[in-house]
Amino acid sequence: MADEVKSPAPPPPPEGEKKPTAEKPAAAAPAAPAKPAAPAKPEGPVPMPWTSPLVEKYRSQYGSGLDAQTYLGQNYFSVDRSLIPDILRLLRDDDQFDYCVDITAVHYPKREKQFDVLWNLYSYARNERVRVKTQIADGASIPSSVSIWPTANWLEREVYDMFGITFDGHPDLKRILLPDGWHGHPLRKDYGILQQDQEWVQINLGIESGQ
Amino acid sequence: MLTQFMSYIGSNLTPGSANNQLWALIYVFIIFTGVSVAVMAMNWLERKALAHFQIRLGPMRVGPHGLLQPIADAIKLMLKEDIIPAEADQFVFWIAPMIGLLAAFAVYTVIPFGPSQAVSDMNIGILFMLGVSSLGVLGIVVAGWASNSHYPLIGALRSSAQMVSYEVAMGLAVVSAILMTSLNAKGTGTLSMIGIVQAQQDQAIWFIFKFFPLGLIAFIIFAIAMIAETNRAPFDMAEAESELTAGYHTEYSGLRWSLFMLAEYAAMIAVSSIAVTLWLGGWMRPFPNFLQAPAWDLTFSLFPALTFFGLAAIAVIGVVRMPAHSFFRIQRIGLAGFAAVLGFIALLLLVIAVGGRSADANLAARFNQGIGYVYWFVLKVAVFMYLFIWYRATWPRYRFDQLMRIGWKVMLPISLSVLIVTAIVGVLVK
Amino acid sequence: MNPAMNSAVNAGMVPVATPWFFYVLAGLAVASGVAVITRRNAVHSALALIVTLLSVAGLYLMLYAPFVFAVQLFVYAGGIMLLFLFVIMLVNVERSSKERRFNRMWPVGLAAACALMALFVFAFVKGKALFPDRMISLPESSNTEQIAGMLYGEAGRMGQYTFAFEIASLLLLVAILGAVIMTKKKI
Amino acid sequence: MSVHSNDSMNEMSNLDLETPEKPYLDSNELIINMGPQHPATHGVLRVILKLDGEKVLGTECVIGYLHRGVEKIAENRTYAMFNPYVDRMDYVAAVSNGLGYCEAVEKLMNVEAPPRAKYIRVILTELNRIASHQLWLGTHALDIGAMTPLFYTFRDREEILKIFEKYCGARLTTHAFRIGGCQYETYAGFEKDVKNFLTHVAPKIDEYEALLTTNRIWLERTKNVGVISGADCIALGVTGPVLRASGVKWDLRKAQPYAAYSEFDFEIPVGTNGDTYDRYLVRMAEMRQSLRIIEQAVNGIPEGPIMGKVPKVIKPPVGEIYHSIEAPKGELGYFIVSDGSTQPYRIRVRPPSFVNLQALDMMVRGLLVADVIAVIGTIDIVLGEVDR
Repeated sequence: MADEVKSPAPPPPPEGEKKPTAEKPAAAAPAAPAKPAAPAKPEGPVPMPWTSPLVEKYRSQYGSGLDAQTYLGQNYFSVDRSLIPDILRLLRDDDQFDYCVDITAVHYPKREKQFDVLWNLYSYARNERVRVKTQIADGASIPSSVSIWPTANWLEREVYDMFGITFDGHPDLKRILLPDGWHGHPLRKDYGILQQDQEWVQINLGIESGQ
Repeated sequence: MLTQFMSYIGSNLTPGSANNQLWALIYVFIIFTGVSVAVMAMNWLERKALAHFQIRLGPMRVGPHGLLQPIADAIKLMLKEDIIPAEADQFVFWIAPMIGLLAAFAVYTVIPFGPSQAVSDMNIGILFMLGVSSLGVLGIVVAGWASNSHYPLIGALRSSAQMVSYEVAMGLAVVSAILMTSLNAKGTGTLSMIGIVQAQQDQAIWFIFKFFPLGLIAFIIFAIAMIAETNRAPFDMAEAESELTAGYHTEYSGLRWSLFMLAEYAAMIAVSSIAVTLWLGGWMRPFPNFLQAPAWDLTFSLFPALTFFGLAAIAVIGVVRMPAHSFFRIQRIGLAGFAAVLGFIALLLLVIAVGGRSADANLAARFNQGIGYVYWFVLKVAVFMYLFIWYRATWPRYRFDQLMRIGWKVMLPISLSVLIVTAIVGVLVK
Repeated sequence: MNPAMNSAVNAGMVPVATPWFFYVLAGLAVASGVAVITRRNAVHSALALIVTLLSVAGLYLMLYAPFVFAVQLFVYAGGIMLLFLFVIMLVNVERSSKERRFNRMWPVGLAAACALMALFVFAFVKGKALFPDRMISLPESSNTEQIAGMLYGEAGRMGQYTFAFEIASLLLLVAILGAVIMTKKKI
Repeated sequence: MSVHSNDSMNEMSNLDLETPEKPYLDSNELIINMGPQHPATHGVLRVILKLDGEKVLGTECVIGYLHRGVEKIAENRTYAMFNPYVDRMDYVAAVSNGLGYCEAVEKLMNVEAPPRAKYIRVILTELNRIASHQLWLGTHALDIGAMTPLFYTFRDREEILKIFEKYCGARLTTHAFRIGGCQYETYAGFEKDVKNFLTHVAPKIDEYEALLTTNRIWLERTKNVGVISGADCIALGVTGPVLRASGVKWDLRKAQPYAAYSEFDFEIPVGTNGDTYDRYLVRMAEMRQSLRIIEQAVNGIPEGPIMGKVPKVIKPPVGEIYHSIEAPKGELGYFIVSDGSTQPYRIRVRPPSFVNLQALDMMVRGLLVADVIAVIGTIDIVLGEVDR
């Protein structure tokens, strides 16, 4: 143990993110033009197509359902909802994205498909991050990835709790941070910051209002 | 009444043996008060010592250096609302702390503070002690059950399993000490607490050093088992604060809770007394058989006075070192008064020690002797009390299965083999 | 030594208020014995049983049998009753207290109790000679030694009950081993 | 067991309750509610334990008692206004939280903090890592029954908090960094204070180890308790010292260096068994490594500005960014979606405690109640971060 602790040498190559597209130049280069433009409605860096053998492989397999882009050196796939369980499983099994960092969602109420659901993945072997995005409509469900990464369990529960997105095949999909009987999903844009479930508060806490 | 009172004075028998009920009552009263005061002092001492182990000051506000803290605590606990949970079994909940307290205090009837400084010298003294102290666990178990809550119940279960397991090792260690008492001309041992100490005196050796490693091993077994028996760290499974919130007394509050505390500390003093009696020569001063000259007698009889002088000196240092601020005026006066009381007691003891040095049977001499006995006994017990605090400050808590494993797989075989080897050696020596 | 005290010693351990103690202890034993079988709650019954055992222990002490008293305290009240409580606490007391206490077996029980009572009375009447009016008072101090002598023998001689005692301890050992084996699921 | 009614258990769902008709002499499971008020659940964690005697058959964590809706608040605050809020998540490592947030926003705006600011950030963050580990050690030891280390670690943590206080006026929720750099220049004597701390604390770490590392009871309580393999850690997304104690040599400071970490020489301590004891050793070694980093940083701290070129009104371009740092507890990530306005459109915090806590069930199954306490302590959760 003691020897283990003392031994140096980090096994994963640092700066691995450079592999697909060089991050530092990408981050530094647009910085220069972005600055002067900042006062006058900045455009900032724009997402650029992401090219790598990985993308080619998936594109040849799935074709139009998949779009790969890179922004500020961070890569992401925008995929069609129908591809979701397959592509996640392939990313883990074939491409060693064995660590599901995070699952979250973003609400765009004006869009037809209101929700972006995001999987933030990391590969220990490649030291590389990738995000997988998909759009779903309000009320639509999405396949659960608990069978792919056990860690998705609580993360999906939190997404369900906060956005009301249901995950098919989740072993125990229920609220995690809010109480079980709560109505409403607070991270939706139509849920006001002062809003609360008055009925729940009155029944369970015995007070008029939690504000 | 008066004759009964006067007749006992100067006797060298215990009130029980002298069949003097009045003095027995007086002794009971003295012991009850003494133990209660000792528990309070222990409470203060534990908080202070523990605090200093842990680089903090401990109680400092109530009285000089928190000296009045136990009194404040006692008053607070007495005035506190006494809550009985609605779902609890009222009667059992009410009676549980009494059982514990009764068992803890009943033991003191046979503890020999001196050859005649005990309520009674039962010829089954040590058995009585073990028997009654084993009743104490009933209070804990019943309290845990009556609270009708999960944590107390688990605490009670743990505690009952623990007590039963450690009582075995403890009993075997005690038996090996009792075996040693039979190494006399008559060939019969004794179970009497006073008899055990006298046997050590006759054999001119503390049983801890008898048959060298054997007595020591038995003593160590007992010393470990007694921590487990009193539910103290690192064996405080039954009230493991971080696991079971407070174990069996989670639901208790106020006076009832304080009774549990009183019982716990009283039991600690009681088991320490057993250890002192069985292995450390009880009331005997160091080397009573070798340093017998009157000069030595005088030297040792000065110890109580010196101890109190020392305490008074510490108090005086406290007075001197107290910051010169009007806020501390009352505290300084109080501490000075305390120092004066201690000094006065020391002077009194000095007078008695010097006045009672003639070996003839006058009252002062007997009184002086009695003080010596009680002093050395209490001093030895105090060492154990300090060890209890030390253990608590140093060690993490054992896990329950580890505790049971140690009890059954380590302590029991060792104590059994020590017992057998002691018996064999005892026969061979004869 | 003081003459007054000497006389007290010579008077020979006169117990205080003996009949009073006896009746209190006997009454307590009977009352708590009744409570043992009438309480609905098993824990209450167990506590009452402890009181019974303690009163009986007190009676032993009055009979100058301090060793038996201590063993009663140590083994029964302290050890066995603790295990009783341990088991009872694991049993669902709620349910047992709701159940009907006296089921159809009660006439049999009553008959058995009457028969036992009759046996006691018969033995008492028939064997009155065996029960002297006064106890043979053993000197208190040597009681334990005498028991030891009976059980283990003295001065190299086998005691009266040594063999029986050893057989009993062997039986207990067998019982313990049996219990251990039975609780071990896989042997 | 014979405890009568217990209504609080009705909400149990996936831990199947005992059958209603009990056998007369039964030994059915005992269900215990550990928390939310419990001395050893480090705040308001509630763990429902299904026990067979004292053996744990299953657990369910009920969290959210400290949920303050930090992510919702973020959407209603400007970027700069939200900065103090992140301190309240993992309040024992507030500096790390602030570093992660500031760097994420900087990355989104494509600015970079000047080197001096980066060095100050590294020094404070590593100090905070030591403080966090010290607090962990104290409470973990207290959970296992050793009272004394708590006070020793708090004594030394105090020195760190004093440096924080001198630097930015706050001890716990420091709000030490600003987007684009640091607001405050180091105070006069900062370097001396830090160097004093370095010489002062190194022997103190030995002191903690003297109390615990070879203590028999400590070894019995921690060895082979709460074992989790490296593969399980990865599958469960567990990061930080827990992952490293299971033998996976992965530290974001090395794998994807941020701030100025690429300039320092330090090692990643790893364990072999993935048990509670290894996690303890790894954290102790990490404290020493942090001292090394601080020493290098404080000796090599460059001169220069401490604030990058950041506009007064922070208005990142439309886009999204994920940035994560190695917080004391594991990977702390911020996912920020900007719609080009002054307020973030969405901020998602990837909390290490929350994800690591998920491994509790796997780690404690088959162990005893006392081990649950030890394992909760060893995961090192802060409920402020779990619940956000």
